[in-house]
Amino acid sequence: MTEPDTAYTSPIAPVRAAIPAVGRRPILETHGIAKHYDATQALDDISLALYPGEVHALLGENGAGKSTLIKIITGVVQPDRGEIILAGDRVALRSAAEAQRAGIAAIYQEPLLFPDLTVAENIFVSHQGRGVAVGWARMYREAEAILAELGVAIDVRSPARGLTLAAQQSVEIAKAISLNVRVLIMDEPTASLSAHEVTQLFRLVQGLRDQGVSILFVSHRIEEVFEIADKVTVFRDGHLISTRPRAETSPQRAIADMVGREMGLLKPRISGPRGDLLLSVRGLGREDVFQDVSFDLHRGEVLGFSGLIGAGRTDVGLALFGIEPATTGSITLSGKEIVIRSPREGMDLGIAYVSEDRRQLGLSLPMSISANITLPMLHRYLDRFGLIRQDMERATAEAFRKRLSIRTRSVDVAVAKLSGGNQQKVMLSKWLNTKPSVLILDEPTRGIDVGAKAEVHAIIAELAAEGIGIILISSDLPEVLAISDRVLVMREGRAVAIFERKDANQETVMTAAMGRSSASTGEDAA
Amino acid sequence: MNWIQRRIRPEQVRELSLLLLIILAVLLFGSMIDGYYTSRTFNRIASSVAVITIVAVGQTLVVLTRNIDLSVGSIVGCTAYFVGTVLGHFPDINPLMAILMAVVLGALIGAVNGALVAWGRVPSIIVTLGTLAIFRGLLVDLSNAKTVTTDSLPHWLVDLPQLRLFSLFGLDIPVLFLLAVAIVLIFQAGTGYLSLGRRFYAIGSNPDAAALIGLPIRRLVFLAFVLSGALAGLAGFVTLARFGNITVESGRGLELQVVAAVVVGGVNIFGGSGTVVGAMLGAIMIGTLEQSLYRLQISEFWRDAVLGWLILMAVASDAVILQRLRALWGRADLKYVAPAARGATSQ
Amino acid sequence: MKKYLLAAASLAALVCIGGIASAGDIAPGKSLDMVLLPKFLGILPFDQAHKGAEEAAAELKNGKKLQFLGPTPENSVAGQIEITTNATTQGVAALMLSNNAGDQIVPAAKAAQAKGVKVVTWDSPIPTSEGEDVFVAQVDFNDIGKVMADMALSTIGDAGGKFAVLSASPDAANQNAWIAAMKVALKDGKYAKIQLVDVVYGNDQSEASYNQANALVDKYPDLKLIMAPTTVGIVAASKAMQDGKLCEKVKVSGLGLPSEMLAYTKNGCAPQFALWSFVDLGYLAYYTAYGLASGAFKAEEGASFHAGRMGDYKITKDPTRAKGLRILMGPFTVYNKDNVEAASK
Amino acid sequence: MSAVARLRSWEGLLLVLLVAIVAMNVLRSPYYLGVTNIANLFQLSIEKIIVALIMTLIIINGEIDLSVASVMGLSACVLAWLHQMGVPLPLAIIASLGSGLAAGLFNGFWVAYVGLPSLAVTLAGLIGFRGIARILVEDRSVGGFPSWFNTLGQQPVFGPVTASIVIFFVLFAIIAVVLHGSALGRLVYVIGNNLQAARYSGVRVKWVKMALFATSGLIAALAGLLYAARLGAVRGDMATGFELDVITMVLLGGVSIFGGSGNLIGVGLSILVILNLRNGMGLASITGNTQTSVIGALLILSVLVPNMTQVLQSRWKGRNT
Repeated sequence: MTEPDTAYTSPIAPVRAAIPAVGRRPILETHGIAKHYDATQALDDISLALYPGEVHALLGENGAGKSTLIKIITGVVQPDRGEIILAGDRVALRSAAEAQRAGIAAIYQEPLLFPDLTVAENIFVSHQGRGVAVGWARMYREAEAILAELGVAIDVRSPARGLTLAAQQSVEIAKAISLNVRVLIMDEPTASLSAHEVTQLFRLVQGLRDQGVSILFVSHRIEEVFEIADKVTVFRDGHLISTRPRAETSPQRAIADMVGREMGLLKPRISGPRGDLLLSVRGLGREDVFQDVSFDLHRGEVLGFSGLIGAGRTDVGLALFGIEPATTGSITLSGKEIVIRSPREGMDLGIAYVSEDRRQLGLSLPMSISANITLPMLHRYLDRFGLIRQDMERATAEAFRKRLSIRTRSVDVAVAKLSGGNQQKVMLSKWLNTKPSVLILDEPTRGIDVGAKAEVHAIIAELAAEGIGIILISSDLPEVLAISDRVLVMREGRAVAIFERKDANQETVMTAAMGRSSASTGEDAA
Repeated sequence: MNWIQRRIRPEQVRELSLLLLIILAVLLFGSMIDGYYTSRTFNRIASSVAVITIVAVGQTLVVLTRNIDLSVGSIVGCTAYFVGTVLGHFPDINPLMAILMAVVLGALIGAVNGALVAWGRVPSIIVTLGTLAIFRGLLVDLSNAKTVTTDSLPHWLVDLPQLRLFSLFGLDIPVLFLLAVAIVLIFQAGTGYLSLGRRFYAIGSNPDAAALIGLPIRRLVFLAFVLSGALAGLAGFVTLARFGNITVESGRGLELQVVAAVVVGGVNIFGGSGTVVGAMLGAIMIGTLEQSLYRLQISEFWRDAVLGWLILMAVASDAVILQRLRALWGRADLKYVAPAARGATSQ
Repeated sequence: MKKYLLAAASLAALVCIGGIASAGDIAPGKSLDMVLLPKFLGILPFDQAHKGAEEAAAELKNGKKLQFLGPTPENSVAGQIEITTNATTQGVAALMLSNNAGDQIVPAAKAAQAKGVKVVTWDSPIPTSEGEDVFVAQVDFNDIGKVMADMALSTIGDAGGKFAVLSASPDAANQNAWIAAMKVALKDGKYAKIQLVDVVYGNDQSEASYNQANALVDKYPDLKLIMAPTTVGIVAASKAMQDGKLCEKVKVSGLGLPSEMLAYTKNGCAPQFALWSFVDLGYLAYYTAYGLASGAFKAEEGASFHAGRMGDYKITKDPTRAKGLRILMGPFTVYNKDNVEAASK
Repeated sequence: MSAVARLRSWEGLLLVLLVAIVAMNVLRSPYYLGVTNIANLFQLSIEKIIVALIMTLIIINGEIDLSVASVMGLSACVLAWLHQMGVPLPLAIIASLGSGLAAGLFNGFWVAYVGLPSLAVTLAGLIGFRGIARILVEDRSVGGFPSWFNTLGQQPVFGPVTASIVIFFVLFAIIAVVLHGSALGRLVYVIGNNLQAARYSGVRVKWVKMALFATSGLIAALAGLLYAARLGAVRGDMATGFELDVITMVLLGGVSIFGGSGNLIGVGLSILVILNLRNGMGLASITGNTQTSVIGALLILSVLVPNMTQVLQSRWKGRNT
């Protein structure tokens, strides 16, 4: 399991494009596209060409700029500079609707369907000139035909509500076909699909390609990319690093392009001596989400959680904190067996969970920094009349402001006004203030700039040194490798491997995360 | 099971069960009240249902788009009073003209709501809470508190409630009820078979997606309010015909009954799902309760208590039972089959 | 009526010259703030009363404009209290109140009197008569009771049968008093055959009254008559019976305005009903209030005054209430197909 | 524009409005500045403004309670009913407060624990509780309470100030402290502007919502009693439609209908604005309907104007970049 396999071979023999993609006019080109969000340069001088009948993969870390490019090509956001050329002529795409009319469609991780409309309607909803009346019979017939052509069978009369993600994606693809798109963008389409569903999805993709559609395929799963793509482009920090035909590159090389510089920048954490056993988890699980996860966490240890998006890492975190309690298995905290049914209980036991989603789940944006920091421990800040002692709050906030060097003119300003990095620090402060013995960090550096990232890493090291046991959930592999003492790898809801620091590297972890053959592992998951 | 699933949707199951509930209610009242099964009872229920139904249809359209129109009661009052006054002065206006007048006036008032919600970006509950008071206030002031009296109205109008086109199983069908039914059928067809109608569902069902594919959300919301106003106007005309003399208070509090009818009828208060027919069933349920409980000694006072409980149960069952059903139905899901040959769709 | 006016004026002049003011000759030309407060706005009778009051105001050359203020039916009680309170604050000279708030108005009315406001009730008094100077009664309430009983008897016929009352609001002092009086009257042997089975309330709203009327017919299949001592109720009931094609079976009677009842009286739905002139009532109420406010006479038993075209009136004890003073206007007319047409003009 | 800044500017606007209205009243009516008139100005809407206080918390919390007016009616009718059955009044008062609390807990259960939309639940309450009230007193008008009870709502305790006015100001102080000083108040805001974040921070969301609805029921019941005391008699349709006025007061106070923002100062100001406007119009002999429609217009404008200015601003910016 742990020995790296260098000579890469795809388990599925890819169907070759009917026409070779070379030597023909590109359907879509971007010239020198640039976009910046206030401080950070999201995209810089991106020039890319998509040819008909090819699958063009886009690789890159989180925040490398992939999604920004997609938003620009689909007309959701406007670039600061640069131009888009569609089938030879320059176009300005002011809205997603316009892009769609121009033959550019996108399929996102969570498809945007109308839950109350039928499958058939969802396929045809964005058709403009389909007449005043809905010809249900005709619509159903055509919808069924399109789906049949894709090789999937869904009851086109049923509402989209309650369809599985895979089914929803098939609907989205059918929609794209019905619009006979020329460019189809797929953003992490496989993120939460079972391996079996992935193989089916790829069959659809290849079908589209053979019809001459040009597909921009964005994924974190390098193996998949090399299964499906004709060309591979790698982004890093808003720059286009490389574009190579698949034959001329390899997963290893792509990964190097993706993470190379960062490996240099990230200085590995010097791990201290492993403290005594803090938390031990045995056979933890929740139906249909994750099963039989077991691991130990020691004081002062950073335990990295690696794996693909949707592998169930976050769900383990939520279970340990009590938001989605586990239904099987046992948790032992410093010798005592414990049950955690609610976040409140988790907190009282000294467990803290720093969510991956700052804006939705983490912070109350309109409220002040100090209010956010003290929220979980509010009962500690009351005078004998039960009123909040704002002086105490401020004191705490100020302390963290110094300790984590949160950049703000005052701790009374609304969190919404802070940069991503500083918001992240506020989140950390909020949970450090609960004096946790176990700190679960979920994607702590997602979408924050390199500088802030380094700071957060330093903080983590500090906390570990203070003897806190830290679980670091991150899709940013180099990050995990740089600061974890051990790395636990999850795949499809299972803990598949735990690496000691010395054995953990890009290849071993990636291999474990993807499994030898997703097809085989897919079946037992499904 | 699967056979049923392909033909009947959970929403329809819900509507059927409501229908069942109505039948049960009628049987119950029949057993409690002697001489209940008379054409008279039917007419009474029918004509009281007529008003609520017509307004409820408009309300349904608005609610589908994730909005609400609380001003309908005032619109009904205004149109009833206005048309009544005009007919009082010019008794020989052609009936169709009179109806048209009511509808257009209603539509204009509705347009005010619509514009404020769609382009003024004021939450519909705030807008219509305000206009509920404003329209009523204007009516009282402009009318300087006169009453429209039956005598001032032309006979064709006063006699309208008694007019029966034909009778069914010995039950005379009041023409006003037929009007309501016609409205329901038209709008059921419109929301079911016009792409315009389907778009009301779309924007209520997933506004983000609707915006992404470039549906004209503002214009659709505006249209919904205009239609709601127009139908309230029509209902105003029916009210005029039914009660003959119209005080400036006519139609006050109607909005509650209407919203109740819509909710009981299974239209999701947060938009996206529900049907016009469902709303009508809700109106019939409420009308039956209202008119029947009047007839039991004292129990007239139980009407509201029962109605309130009914609404709560309707919402609760939507939240709990309907979800279960949908989950059950949802299972009928995707299968992979051998791809059909290209050209299967080339037609 | 111009004549009356001259007469009144010259008489007043004479008296002034003579210098011996015989009680109650009301001197015109004073500037008095006066408020006419009906049960609520939006129905014809109160509008007519307003006309009458304006007519009187013109005759008495009151420098100040008459304020005609009313609440909305659905919050009539709170509304009347609010208007009374504000009138008190404004320090008006007199308040003419058709009380729809039962005794709930008492605190406000007392406060008004304390500030020197003359409180004259008309159409509907304050049951306990607390906070009220004098009540201008359209007719003797006992008489109305009798008349209602008589109309019931003659409409139902000697065969006899059941009848029910459709009244205004449960707090309407006047209707309540009339119904009470009618019940008393019914005890008389000659009414033995007719039987009052129920009293329901339509709150003077067309829709509610319409439904209540229908409900009555359903509750009592052998009902012969609906007696509605309210102008809104009687019309709504008649319309309901007409729509239900029931006019042959169930008749309607009570108190109504000829102009509103014309059709129903002619087509036999409501063969007879009674009413007095609300114009006169408003006129008399205004004279009374103006007289009291201008100090021409005091609100005490025996005081008398001359009310323009309507002649002389005397303040007496109110026999229909425990304590309290009243001025009795009268008379009322019973309308039927012979005289209704003329009256509705 | 941050929430905080927006609020500040909002209260400023209300203050200006208030000053303008007061000035107009002073100029237009010599009676306005009388002490009694100022007392009356509160007294005549005292029940509504008491309920507005708790409604503020509920709306900031991201919910709504349409049933308050019906709960007022219910509690008054419970009182009347028991009084008629000869139950001593103090007991009857406790019972009617209890009925309000029960109604509040009922709403709270369906909203917090079953998770139904409060709009629908309290709509059912609006109709249902009124129904129960009607069942109790049918269409009678029940009066004849002992004088000490009527005094509660009618007789001034000192100067022209009645007990209910005192109660209002005491409640205002308490709720202001709770909302802006206490942990509960903090949680009300947090839940209002990000329920999930609150949950993820271990806040007992259900408990807070339950507490709010229960309190709302209790205070509505109290208001109902005061109304009964003021009128000296009880009817089934008492306080019908008050919920609209109450909600108007809160929203005009700058509380967002979507929850999370607003404060009691703003609501206090909007109450003063509305009461003075009503009183001024009353003294100018403008009655019922006109008053309500003016306030209705005010409500719409209070949201429309900021929106439009924002739109115009962004247009203007758009042109300059």
